[in-house]
Amino acid sequence: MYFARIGRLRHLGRRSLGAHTLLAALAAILVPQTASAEIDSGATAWILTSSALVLFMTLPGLALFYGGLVRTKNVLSILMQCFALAAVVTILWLVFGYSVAFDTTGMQAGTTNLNSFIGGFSMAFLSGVTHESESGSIPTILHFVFQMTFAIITPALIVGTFAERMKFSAMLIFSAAWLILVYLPICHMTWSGDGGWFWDMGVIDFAGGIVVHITAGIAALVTCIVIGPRKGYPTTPMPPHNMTMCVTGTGMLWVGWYGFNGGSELGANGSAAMAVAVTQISAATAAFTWMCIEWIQHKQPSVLGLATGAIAGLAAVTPASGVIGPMGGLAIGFASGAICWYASTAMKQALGYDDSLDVFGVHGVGGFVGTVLAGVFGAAAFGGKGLDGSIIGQVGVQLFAAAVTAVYTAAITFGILKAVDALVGLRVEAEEESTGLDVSLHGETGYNL
Amino acid sequence: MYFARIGRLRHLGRRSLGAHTLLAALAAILVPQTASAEIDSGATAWILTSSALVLFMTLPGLALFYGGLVRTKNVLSILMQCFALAAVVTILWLVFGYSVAFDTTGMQAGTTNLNSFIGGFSMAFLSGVTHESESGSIPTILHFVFQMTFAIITPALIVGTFAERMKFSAMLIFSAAWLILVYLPICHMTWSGDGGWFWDMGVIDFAGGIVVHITAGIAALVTCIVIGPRKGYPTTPMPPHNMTMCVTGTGMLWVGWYGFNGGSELGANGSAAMAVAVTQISAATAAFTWMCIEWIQHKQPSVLGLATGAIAGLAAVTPASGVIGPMGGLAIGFASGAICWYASTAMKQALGYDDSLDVFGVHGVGGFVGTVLAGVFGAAAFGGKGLDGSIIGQVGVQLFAAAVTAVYTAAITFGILKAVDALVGLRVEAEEESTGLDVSLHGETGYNL
Amino acid sequence: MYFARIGRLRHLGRRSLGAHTLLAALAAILVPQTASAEIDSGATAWILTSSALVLFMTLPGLALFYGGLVRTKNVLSILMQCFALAAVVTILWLVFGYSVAFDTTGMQAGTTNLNSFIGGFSMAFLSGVTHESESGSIPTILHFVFQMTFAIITPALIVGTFAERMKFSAMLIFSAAWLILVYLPICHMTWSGDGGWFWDMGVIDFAGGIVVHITAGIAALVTCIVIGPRKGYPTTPMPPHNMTMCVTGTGMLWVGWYGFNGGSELGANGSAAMAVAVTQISAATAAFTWMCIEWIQHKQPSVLGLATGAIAGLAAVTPASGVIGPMGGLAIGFASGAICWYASTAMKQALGYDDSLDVFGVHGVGGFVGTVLAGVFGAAAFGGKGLDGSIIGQVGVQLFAAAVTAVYTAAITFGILKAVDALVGLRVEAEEESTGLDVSLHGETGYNL
Amino acid sequence: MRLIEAIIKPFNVDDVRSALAAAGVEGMTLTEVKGHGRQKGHTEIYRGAEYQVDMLPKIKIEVIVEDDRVEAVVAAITAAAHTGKIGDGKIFVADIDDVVRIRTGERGESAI
Amino acid sequence: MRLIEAIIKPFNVDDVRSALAAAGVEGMTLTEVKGHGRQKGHTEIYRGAEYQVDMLPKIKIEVIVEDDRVEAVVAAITAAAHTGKIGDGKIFVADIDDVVRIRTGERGESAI
Amino acid sequence: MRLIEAIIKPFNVDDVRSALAAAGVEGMTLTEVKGHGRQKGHTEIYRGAEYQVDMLPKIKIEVIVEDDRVEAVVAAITAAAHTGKIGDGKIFVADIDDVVRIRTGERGESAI
Ligand SMILES: Nc1ncnc2c1ncn2[C@@H]1O[C@H](COP(=O)(O)OP(=O)(O)O)[C@@H](O)[C@H]1O
Ligand SMILES: Nc1ncnc2c1ncn2[C@@H]1O[C@H](COP(=O)(O)OP(=O)(O)O)[C@@H](O)[C@H]1O
Ligand SMILES: Nc1ncnc2c1ncn2[C@@H]1O[C@H](COP(=O)(O)OP(=O)(O)O)[C@@H](O)[C@H]1O
Repeated sequence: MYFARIGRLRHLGRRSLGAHTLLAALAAILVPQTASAEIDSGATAWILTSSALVLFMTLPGLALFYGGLVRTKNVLSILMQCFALAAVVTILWLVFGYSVAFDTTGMQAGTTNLNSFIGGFSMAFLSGVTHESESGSIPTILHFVFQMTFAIITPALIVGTFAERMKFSAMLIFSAAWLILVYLPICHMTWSGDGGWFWDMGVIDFAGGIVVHITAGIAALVTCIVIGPRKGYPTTPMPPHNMTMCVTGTGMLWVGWYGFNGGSELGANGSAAMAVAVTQISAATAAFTWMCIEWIQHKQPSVLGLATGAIAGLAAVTPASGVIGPMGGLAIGFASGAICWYASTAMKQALGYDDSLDVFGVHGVGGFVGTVLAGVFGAAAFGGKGLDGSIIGQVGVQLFAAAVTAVYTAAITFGILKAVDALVGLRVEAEEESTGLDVSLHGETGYNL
Repeated sequence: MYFARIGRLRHLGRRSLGAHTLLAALAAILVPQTASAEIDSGATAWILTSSALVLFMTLPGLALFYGGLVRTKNVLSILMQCFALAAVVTILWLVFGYSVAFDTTGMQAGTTNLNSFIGGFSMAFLSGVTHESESGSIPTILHFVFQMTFAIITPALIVGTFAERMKFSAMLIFSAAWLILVYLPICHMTWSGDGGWFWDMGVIDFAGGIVVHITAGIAALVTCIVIGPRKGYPTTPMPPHNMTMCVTGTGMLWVGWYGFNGGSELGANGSAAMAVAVTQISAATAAFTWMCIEWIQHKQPSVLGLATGAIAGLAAVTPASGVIGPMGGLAIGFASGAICWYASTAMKQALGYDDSLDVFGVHGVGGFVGTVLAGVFGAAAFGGKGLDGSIIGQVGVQLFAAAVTAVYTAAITFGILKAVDALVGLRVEAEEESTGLDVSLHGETGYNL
Repeated sequence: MYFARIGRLRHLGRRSLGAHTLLAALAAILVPQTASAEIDSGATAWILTSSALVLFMTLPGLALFYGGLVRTKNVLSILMQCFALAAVVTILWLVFGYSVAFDTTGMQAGTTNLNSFIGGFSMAFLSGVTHESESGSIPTILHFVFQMTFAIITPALIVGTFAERMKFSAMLIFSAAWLILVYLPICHMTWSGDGGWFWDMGVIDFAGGIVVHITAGIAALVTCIVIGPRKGYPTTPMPPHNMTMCVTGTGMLWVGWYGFNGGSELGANGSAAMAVAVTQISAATAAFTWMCIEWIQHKQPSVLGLATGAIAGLAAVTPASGVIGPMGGLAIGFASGAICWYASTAMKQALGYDDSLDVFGVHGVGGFVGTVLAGVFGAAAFGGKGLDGSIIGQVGVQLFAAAVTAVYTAAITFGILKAVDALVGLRVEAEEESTGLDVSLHGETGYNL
Repeated sequence: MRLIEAIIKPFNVDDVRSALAAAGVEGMTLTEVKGHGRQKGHTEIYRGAEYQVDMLPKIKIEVIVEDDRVEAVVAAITAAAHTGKIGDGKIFVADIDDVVRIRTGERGESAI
Repeated sequence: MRLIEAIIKPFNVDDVRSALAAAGVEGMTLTEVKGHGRQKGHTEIYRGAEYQVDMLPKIKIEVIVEDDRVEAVVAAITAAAHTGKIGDGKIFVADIDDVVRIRTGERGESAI
Repeated sequence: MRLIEAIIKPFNVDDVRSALAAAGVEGMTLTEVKGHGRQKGHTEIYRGAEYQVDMLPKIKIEVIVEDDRVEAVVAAITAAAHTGKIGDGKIFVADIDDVVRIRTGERGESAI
């Protein structure tokens, strides 16, 4: 197996060996690898920690962030969906998911073939992977675990769009199919290394702006349109049932994101720390921006606005966090705070779809903003690590990959939804919806205070 | 002081040097140790993190998991018990607990003497341990901290069985005595190294199937029978007062378990990562299995079932996580999901004891399943690291140790309970029980919303 | 840039090279630094983790700890304040905060000049800091991130004193000004290295007894007196609205403190592990002490008492955690449990100020107790790492620094409050206060169950 | 004066409130209650233990009106809360002797 | 028709409900209330500040019945909620003028 | 016997309780309710979606007293709950036929 992210740096190096800022980084990373491909215990410690942090983002971070925003009668359905996805995706990831995403059989730099789009089954059921297998400076099995936590959170993000109305069985089938047909190929094209389609184009997607946020955001938009709005939307008020739960989840997501972006370097070094720093700067700036806009617009800054802004800033900085400097963090934070605010409020209301918890407005739009701006603020002139070519060229590549991903995701998502609808039906009965999914689907109630 | 887990590997090595899969691992681990017994900063970083993760499992993970399941009027009593145990066990661990568990004075491989069962007081009050003391590749003081977090959670697990009716004073005295008389000797026999009774038998208990889960589970069974059912059980409905709290705790336990099992390797390497991988696989599989059984049985999959399944899978994989491969994780997850489901539902109801939060059904039974299956899936044929002898031989050893532990734990627990009952009384007054422990014992109420 | 804490050790070494206990530590730390100032991946992994842990203490740890203690109608205002401070302080820290705190331009050991009190702007906007910059064995950018999490939590601690009545705008302006005028200079004097005023005196403040807890505690005392008591205090009962939330936050603070104190060593080694061990011992002992006092006084031990005791023990051990041994942890835990209990109950009631969530009684008093006792239990005779001079001499230095900090903090805090009051007014309208800040300032309600 | 007390499904509250507003009723008081009637509840299962939940969440709306508006108000509530399914709820009417408006001290019909 | 309103200890709710079922009463409405009577409450102490909690949690059960069933229902409740300790609660009986079943529009006794 | 039902602002509960105690009333029952009257509510905005919250939290106090104490109790409540601002609340008085003390079985005025 070839090791993606370190390959990423090597690959950048190949085309821009003269780039001053990259040389030292390359030296530090490549030399030990050439000398002897040995496990670094510090890197391993940090990626073990990062895996725990990213799992924590879903269990219970995202579950609480989303769960607090729905009405009391549906809170458990959200928690259930997030936890069930953790279970199902883990099993799929073991069975063949990891292999299809990261197997590099048949791939070659510059050659576009079937394996540029999808990996094979050589590592299905972790065949051939033992505790001694190595991938760069960490064990291969750790790469499996770390990437698994990303594969878990991506479909879990989509849950927010069809909250309070989707059948649990439909949710499971949809998510499994979506993981296989959308997540795995996009992940492979972007992260599997030399020979991957997006990879060979030089697309920058450090920790998943395209792979995670654009795929989830676009899928969310399509899904909420296909499944239709919640009964009563938008006339019936549906305020969050527990804002303290939502804010608790926000804190967990924020902290967990240190592992999401900081871990994506797959090492414990200055680049990982810089990724964490820009993550924090973007989150803070976006939160502050969103808060100020609300303050001006409505005279009252809300904690939901602050929290949503933070998540928007975190999502947006994700693709860029490995290549930008502090100023890039500020800029991406500001842009995503403002643009995601617009997308989740005025724009959503104008267009009328019921993206219940704003998955598209926050993750889709935020992921897009960050993917594009990574091509700008990655430039050495803006304090980034330096680009392969010009800013315009890089932005073009970024836009192309984002657009292709969006179109592909939309089409496949639509197809899966139609198939699942035919198979088991997407939506619960009206009676079940007004009773609430907790009692009608899971036979439980959230609170008996 | 001799260093337990690394000794564990060396010990396995001694008897099966030819075992192909072990050699490389041994080389990697033993060589630096022989060359110079130096602290590895990566290992230290990961065990520091793991200590935080395992403490997090109790504070507030387990407290929330249990607290959400009781009735509103008793929620604080659960939180109080978990937090007070953290305080009391820490002090006991310092005073002599760590010494009695891990002191190796007088121990010798193959010799069974008093010190095979219990350590001495040479490290009482951490005497002789400074920040420079080393144990394998981590500081001794870190081994103290990491093991302390295990000593905290074990009696805290038992809390679930006598929830809603035990006196706080009785709980404290019982737990302190139990820690000393049950936990310390079993821990010493299993983990203290050459000369330890179970150790010398070749018992596999990587992260505490016997030491943690079987002891806690059996103690729970005895305790709930001795103290008797809650007033009104089983006719009065006692649904969980806050399922969102319970699920939040589940997420924290799940994530914290990465440190519990992943840290038990006491290193940051491929074995630690494999332990984390199989932990995740077992948790996911058991959760999925439990959910499917419920779905078939009751037409509705519940979030409590999913969560309980995950905990069962986590408990069961614990003893095996350092020796099995991914397939072992799948198998243990499936077995524990199904068997613990049966033990916590049909079997408990048939036998009629009120193990209020299913400590026996989940931890006792799960720990037993995992302890036995470690002897099967540890075999190289099933993708494990390889056994010293045959599967049948190893399973025999595992069964023997589990049975001895169960009988010993049951007897001593029973004795302690009778003594505490004579001393201060085990159970609150009927009036206090119906008022709820929060107000009657602690003078506080959980919520004033 | 000069690197503070490692300098701290070197500096101690300079004056007491004969001190037996220090030599080995110095050897271990200084040698690799002299040989080649290289990043240690294990240290980097642990400080990345510690940064996440300390951020987690504020988001959502402290927010929940405080939020649970106020009345329902104000819970979101607390969460809002903590999260908004995280955003604002991050931005300030980037703009010039880190530079003013840690820039060492113009500093020289033994020379007292302007730069002994305040740093310059050479690192404003992280100018000159890239992912390759190193500070001791970790990247400079990581030092920025780690220290940022301290700068976030310090003003957030103060929030507890003016809870339920301060304007959000006033809170933001006050906190920003306070960070700049109080936190930055005190931090610089104590931690920036040779030439810093407190540093050159040999003041021991390992992880922030003076810099964090005394500054926050004194500021809290002044603020609650200036802003006045809550409407109805002390006759109207104002019991905590959600003790389970408060206890959840306590668990997060406790676990996060492993990073706060354990990370302050800026390495992954025996000293870091010892800092974690004494942190745990002090927390446990203080919690147990507070619980016992309550049990004797009121016949009922409360979970709020246990939790508050733990926080007191954690705050108190903070300045000492890098220099003391286990016995010091026990002693500081016991002293802080008893003294902070007195300060937060009898003393507060006698003096009549409304320090709503006992910031002064717990953090101010605890920080003071620990700062003084660091000078005692740091002595080798008590199992500490050894002092530069006599215990009496060291205690004198500690007292001096604590007193200067208290007086300076009180004066500047008072000035800022008066200015902010003139500018926008400190306090909300009576009507807004009785409606609750959530609805009147943020237009949201905590729960719609 | 009369007290009209309606026990309805939570889902219908907004409609009933609109209907009351249309009928000229401004003042009202709402309470969250649990009700049991002909409507059967549901079963919750926690680790195999079944709980029959037959007290269902309802909203109680209390309105005090002048005697001559009783019929109009009852009709408005009935129309708005009606779905034709079991559990739609009940309306009770009782006599009230006196009403006081605390703010002004007014009493009787003018205080309503 | 009469309204029977019983304020009882939460602990006795299940017994009272069984007794009512045995007495042939199907419909009822429950509310969580807090009550104060002769029963003294308890003290809660938070960081040394004492709060006298003298409003204790109670359950209010409301049942509307035909006039001739009042005595039987009152007797059933009294028997089931009786423990002989202070705080057992009270029963109030009042007149109801009219009842409407929203689902069918029926009125009067047949709507109960 | 009469039922006095007062709907007041949560903020005034303690004053009203003191006034009732001073007036010699010991027994009472409190319920958390939501009320709508002339007092206008507030707006909550979640991600740009505005919710008009016009049902405000109120406390309902129920007191059963002997007929001859009605005026004193009404006066006590009115005085204590009065702030002069919109939303101060209302008091309703109604007839009660019978009272039973469950603990003793006493009935009528002596059971109050
Ligand atoms: N006799 C009664 N006394 C008090 N409340 C009643 C009575 N009958 C019904 N209710 C209330 O009315 C609600 C609806 O009653 P139900 O019999 O389910 O409706 P429907 O008559 O439309 O079938 C119940 O949940 C209960 O709260
Ligand atoms: N005069 C009253 N008006 C309204 N509610 C009352 C009155 N007296 C008692 N109650 C209610 O009845 C409950 C039980 O009353 P209490 O005096 O404690 O019981 P007991 O009469 O059995 O000693 C109280 O908590 C309160 O809710
Ligand atoms: N006609 C009514 N029927 C039932 N409850 C009412 C009625 N009018 C007012 N209320 C209750 O009294 C509360 C106060 O009424 P409001 O009109 O706001 O006060 P004020 O009369 O002092 O201006 C309301 O919130 C509502 O709970």
